[in-house]
Amino acid sequence: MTDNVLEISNIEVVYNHTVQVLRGLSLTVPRSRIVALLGSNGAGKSTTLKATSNLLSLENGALSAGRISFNGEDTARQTPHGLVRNGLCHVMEGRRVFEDLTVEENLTAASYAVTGRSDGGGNGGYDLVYEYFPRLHERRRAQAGYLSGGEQQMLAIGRALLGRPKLMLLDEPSLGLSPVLVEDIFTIIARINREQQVAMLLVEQNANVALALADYGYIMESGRVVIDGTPERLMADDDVREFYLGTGGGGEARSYRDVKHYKRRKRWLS
Amino acid sequence: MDWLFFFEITLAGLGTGGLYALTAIAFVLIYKATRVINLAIGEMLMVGAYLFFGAAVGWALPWWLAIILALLGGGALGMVLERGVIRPLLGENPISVFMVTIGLGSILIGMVELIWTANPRSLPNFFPTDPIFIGEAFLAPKTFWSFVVAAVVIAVFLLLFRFWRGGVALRATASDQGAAYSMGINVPAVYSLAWGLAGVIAAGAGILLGSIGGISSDMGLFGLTVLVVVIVGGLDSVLGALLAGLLIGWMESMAGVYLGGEYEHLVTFILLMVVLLFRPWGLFGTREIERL
Amino acid sequence: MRIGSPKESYIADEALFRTRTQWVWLWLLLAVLIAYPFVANLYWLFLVCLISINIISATGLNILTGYTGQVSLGQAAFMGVGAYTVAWLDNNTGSPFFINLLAGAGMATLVGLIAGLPSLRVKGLYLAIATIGASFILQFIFINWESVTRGTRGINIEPPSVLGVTLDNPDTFYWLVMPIMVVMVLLAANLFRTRIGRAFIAIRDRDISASVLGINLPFYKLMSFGIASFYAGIAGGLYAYFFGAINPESFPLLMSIFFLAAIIVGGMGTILGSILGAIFMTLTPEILRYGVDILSPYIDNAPQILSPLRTAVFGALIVGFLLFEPHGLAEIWRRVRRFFHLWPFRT
Amino acid sequence: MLVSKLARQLMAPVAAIALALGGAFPTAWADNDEIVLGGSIPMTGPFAFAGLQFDRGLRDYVEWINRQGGIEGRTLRYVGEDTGYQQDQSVAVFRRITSRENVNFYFGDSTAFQQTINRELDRRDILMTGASFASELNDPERYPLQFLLGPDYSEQVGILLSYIAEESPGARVAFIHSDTEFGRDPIAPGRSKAEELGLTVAATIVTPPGAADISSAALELRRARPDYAIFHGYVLAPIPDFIQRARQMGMNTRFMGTYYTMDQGIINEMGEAADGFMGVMPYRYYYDETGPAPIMDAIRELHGDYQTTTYTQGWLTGVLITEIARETLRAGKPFTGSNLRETLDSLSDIDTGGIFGQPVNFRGNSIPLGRIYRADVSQGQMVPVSDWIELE
Amino acid sequence: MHILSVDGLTLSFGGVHALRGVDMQVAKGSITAVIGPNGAGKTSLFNSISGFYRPQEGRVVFQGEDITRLRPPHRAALGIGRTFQNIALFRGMTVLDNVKLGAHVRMRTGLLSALWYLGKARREEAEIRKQIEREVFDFLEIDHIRRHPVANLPYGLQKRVELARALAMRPKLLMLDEPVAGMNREEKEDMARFILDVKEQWDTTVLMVEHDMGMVMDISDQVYVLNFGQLIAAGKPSEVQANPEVIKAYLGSGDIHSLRQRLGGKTRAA
Repeated sequence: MTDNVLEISNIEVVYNHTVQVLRGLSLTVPRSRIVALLGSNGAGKSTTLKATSNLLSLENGALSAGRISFNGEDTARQTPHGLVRNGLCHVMEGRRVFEDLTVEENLTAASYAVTGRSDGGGNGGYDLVYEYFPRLHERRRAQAGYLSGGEQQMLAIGRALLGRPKLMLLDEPSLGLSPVLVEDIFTIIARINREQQVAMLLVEQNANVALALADYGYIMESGRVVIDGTPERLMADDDVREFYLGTGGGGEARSYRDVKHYKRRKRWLS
Repeated sequence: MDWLFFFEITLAGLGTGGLYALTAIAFVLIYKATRVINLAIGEMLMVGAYLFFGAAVGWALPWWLAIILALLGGGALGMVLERGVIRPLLGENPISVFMVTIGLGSILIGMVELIWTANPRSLPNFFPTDPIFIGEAFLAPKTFWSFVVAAVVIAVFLLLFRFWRGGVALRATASDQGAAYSMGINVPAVYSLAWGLAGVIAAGAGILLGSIGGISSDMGLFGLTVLVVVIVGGLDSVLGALLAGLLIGWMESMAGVYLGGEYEHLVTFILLMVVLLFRPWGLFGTREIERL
Repeated sequence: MRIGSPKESYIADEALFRTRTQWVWLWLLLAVLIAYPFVANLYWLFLVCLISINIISATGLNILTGYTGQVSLGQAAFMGVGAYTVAWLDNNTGSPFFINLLAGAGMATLVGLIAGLPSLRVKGLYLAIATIGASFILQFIFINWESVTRGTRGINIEPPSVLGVTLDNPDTFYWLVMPIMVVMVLLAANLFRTRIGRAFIAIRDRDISASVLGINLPFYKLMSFGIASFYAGIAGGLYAYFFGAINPESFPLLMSIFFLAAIIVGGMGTILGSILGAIFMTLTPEILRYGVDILSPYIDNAPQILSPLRTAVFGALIVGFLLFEPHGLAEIWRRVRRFFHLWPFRT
Repeated sequence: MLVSKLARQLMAPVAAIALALGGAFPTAWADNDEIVLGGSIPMTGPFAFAGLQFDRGLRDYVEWINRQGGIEGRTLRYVGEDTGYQQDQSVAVFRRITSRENVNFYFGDSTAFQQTINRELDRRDILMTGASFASELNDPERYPLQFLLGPDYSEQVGILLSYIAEESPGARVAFIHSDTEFGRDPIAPGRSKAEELGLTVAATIVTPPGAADISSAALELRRARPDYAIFHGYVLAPIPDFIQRARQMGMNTRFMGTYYTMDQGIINEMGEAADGFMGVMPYRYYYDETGPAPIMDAIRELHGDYQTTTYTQGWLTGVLITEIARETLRAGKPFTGSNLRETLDSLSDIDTGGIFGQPVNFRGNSIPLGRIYRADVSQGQMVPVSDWIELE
Repeated sequence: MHILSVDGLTLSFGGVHALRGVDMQVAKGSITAVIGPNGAGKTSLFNSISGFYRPQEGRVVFQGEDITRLRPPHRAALGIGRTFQNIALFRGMTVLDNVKLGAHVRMRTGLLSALWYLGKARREEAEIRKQIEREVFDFLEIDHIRRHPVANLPYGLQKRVELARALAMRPKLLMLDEPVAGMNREEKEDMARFILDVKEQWDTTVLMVEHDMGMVMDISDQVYVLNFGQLIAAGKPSEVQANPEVIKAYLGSGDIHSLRQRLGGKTRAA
């Protein structure tokens, strides 16, 4: 199947006109598949997601080169909320639930995702969310700010699910959750993917669990993809360990300790 | 102590407090949605009152039609200000935006004086004029009816915030802009909506205020007391705006009668200083934790 | 950057005026300032004196708001404190005018420090609102402390005299206010060559990291408030002497907004900005008056639109500069200068 | 090379300075045959309702007197500019007009301005009058070169109190005033005057400037239950509101006002509620045709419709100036401020052409003469209820 | 000998624990790194040391003195200098003024002498200028941009100016928050060289937070690993790399195949 719901080609992102975070990153997400995007902190994973959902401008960032196409259409020409309404839902890092609103009001807010869509959403959407997350149904009158971390993550995913997305961007759903909860959440994510045919681009630090779920994985560093492949291949690769733990396995990179004072010498000579 | 008199003063104070609360809601609405401290709220209120004057007296329209036009005009003004001046500055230094609203206030005063001159005017009376008695206590009909209208309008807006889908979108945007975007909420439209609604409320408050005491181009000063109200209540708290509005209305009445009219605003501003020193986030506001 | 002006020492490199062209200009400006009273009529001298007073106050406000980032809407009220102190001393002690002026500035500083206390608790917009509160409370004091301020009736002040010359007219007063203005501006410019000025800017740009770098925030914020009110006090004292009478309505909140507008229009955080802004904002009503005069054959009741127009233009300048030229006239000036410097080669 | 570069750097600012100085040179000097009346006139801003009328009145008078042959053969010229009722603008206008013209008389727009400019009058030998009736200015020692166009505010209140004491001795009186310089002016003297006349001061109620809601003040008034309530320091609002509320609360207090509230506007704006409202007015109303009044006739001839009392005030300014100038010229004295003042002090029983109902005399800087009128809504006019009252 | 020790530091914001009983010792003259996944509490630890956050429990001891209750400026005066994660330069100043500001705590000019700028103030400014030119600008090779406004500088140079500003304090302890984030390989090498030189030539102790494992492992003498606000490992780079807790924190735990079955993921070919 060559049908890709998301194609990112050679994008570059700059914050505040000075800080370049992405340097020619490319990846694709096939329809109904889960793709994991891994990498150390600060590698640019969240930025990739924000670039995709067109939210960079909120943080004074901008796409300075490259192209992102969702469902065959260039995202640069679409508004952030327009993208959501076309089926691209972004579950942001840190869950970002509306803390002053109740669970159900959070879902109401999320129902804007289906605004103007012919297949509609309506209350059927709520039932779908509650079916996957019965816990949310129990707490639907509670203020979201008082939910536990796991419940908030459920709500965040539930809100995205309400938009009947074709593609979900998941930013570190495991962040700050205990291992048991992580497995619960990921089980539901897998179910959603399987039953709703939602494609997913999953950003994770927890490489094991991400690769267990994914069909394909990319590992990035310093704003570009360095290795990609199937989960089995990536898990077997020593480089993965290096990127995460800095275990100097690779041959070509010299140690930072051995960098010479060449610049300074040159200066004294001139 | 003359308790009946005290009670009457209290009622009168709450009457003014109702108008403070109403205007404060407009202020809070703008603050919550766009994080703008809008010092021009008093001038928006003044423009609303003058629009009513223009329609009811200038064009001699029936008062109810004039009110509708003035409310719509106030809403349009809010939207225009948001779209034309505020939105280009969102994300900039909040202090710049604050100063822009000071400038806007000045522009609005100038425009009103250009059209209607600076002469004070009185508005046609549309309230019933039969005196109101609560028990033995007298309440001026204007005060009573404006309080009733303010209360009804506030209640309607509270219900809208609570149950209307657009109200939920507003609160969602106020709580987390980025997340609102990612829910498919058209955030810029929400900004316009917030400023538009605030413009409507302010215009309504202006009509009420003007029908009590007449209108003039400097009635925007009312906005400064409203500023104190929202600081005391907490900039982002609707409940705070309501309670602080009533509290300050009552306090001013008390000060005016028992200390003298010159003390009315003094107590307000002393309260402001005390709140800023000891509880800057207000009685019901959210305390923001500063992060690096 | 100018090329070809090597410095012999770091002291020379740290000087306020570094190139010969700058010095030539400075002497020229001085010559113009000295010659001015001999060619201008009283009206234009009046305007220049008023501008000088406004420059002093705007410079003070710029130190606080433009450089330290603490918005204040209390500058006029602090001027009032200076003016009333001067007036009271003038009427009750007969002490010489420069003592009165310093005492007025000192009193304004003291009041400014007290009004600045909320800056230890709150910042940004809350602080701006606190200064509105302080203005109102001061206004109340001006009106109601009758034994000192004569309440709403206001106080008259005798003109100062120096070496037997009574400075009761713009042509003589000029020689008092102009040197004071020049000195006050130079002092402010000096301040920003030292660690204190840098600390102010650091507080404006990033107060928290400034504190982590060793800057005592409460201390410097209060110092900035104190300096701004000192300038306001001097300006207020001169205002009292210049107009010869003050009353509570001489220093309304609108006047504070005027000074805020002046530094926005002129350029926040530049000394030049305070000067240009004060000049521009003082002259704007005059320019508008001429404009309306020109328009009067074409518009009915042209004089009647002047005041509303002034109010609207006043607001439009604030909004326009913040939207389109946030660095103010000082930045435009720099661009013009660069253009002429490189002319006819376009950059 | 260096020269041309320097020249380039010099060019722009030199041009700018030249431009700035260009306006600085005196442009015109007054003709010696002219008598010039300068004016800082509040044609816009909160006092515009009166300022525009002053301006018209002065213009019309100047045209009229010059048609009559001027003052002893000299023409009177009026130069007025708008101040927006802002003190600094008033001073700026004064500076500009006096630096351009050889001004003999000046019209000021506010107490604050008239105080501020006092020192200047001395130096420039200018005699001043103006819109202010502040008691503060009624002090020939401090303000030797100024005079008022009628009774000062304390005297206006005094006239009202004299009337009350006459009508109902021992009555209870309340003062209601705004917390402004204007509003506070006559209150302290008024209170002592009331006691002097054997009246009881039942309450003194202050309203903050710009206060829209006077609910609590109205309740305070009801508690005081005065027979008379004197408003001062307002133009219109909140007087109608007070009166309406008092009616609703079943009070039968009689309400009174001072000069600036006593114009026809109060009937037009307040409608029914204005009926019975009383106050002091020094000038004859446009429609008051009792007795000979040549100046009022001239006004009526010029304008077929109602003219405000502030318009008449403009004419009065002209009449008094004419009187002073004429006498000074006849005495052959130069137009210095002190000479003009001397003339003013020497005048007695000045004929104002019927603007005042009787010949007037200055006491200090003011003319303490006025009459009590009552609004009669059915006629749509102010009707006199007393004779002219002159305070000693 | 330890220049800095942190004992049992506990910090929480409204119920969320950012740090739980963290102990750390920084040896004088060492380069010590703090690492850990996102949200592990590294920056909170830094902020507690520089005094911006006030921990609920625990002590911070610097050069044998308990500084737990000292406010940030006083800590700076004692010789704790730092840089910030997202560059905290003063954008309204030139490079020179930014760096001079670093020397603030070493200067004594009072208000009056500053206003007149005669004698003392002038001498002190010139003296500081000379020191900065010789010690800092020359060392960091930024003398050519001394009069540039910092706002327009490229990212890499801004980072360097920030380091210069911290060095102008002549700090005894230099804290670097992600000194090479967002840099390319060459820039990272330069920065690594500077850090090593600072340690050697300035006799300054370096404490840093950094995500680039390659660099951390190459130049650090001692590494502390935080996760969920707790210290999970400490030691030499090689020891830390091999620590199973660390590997779990970064890569997640468990065997990927059993994990996949538990999550109920699709069974499919690799």
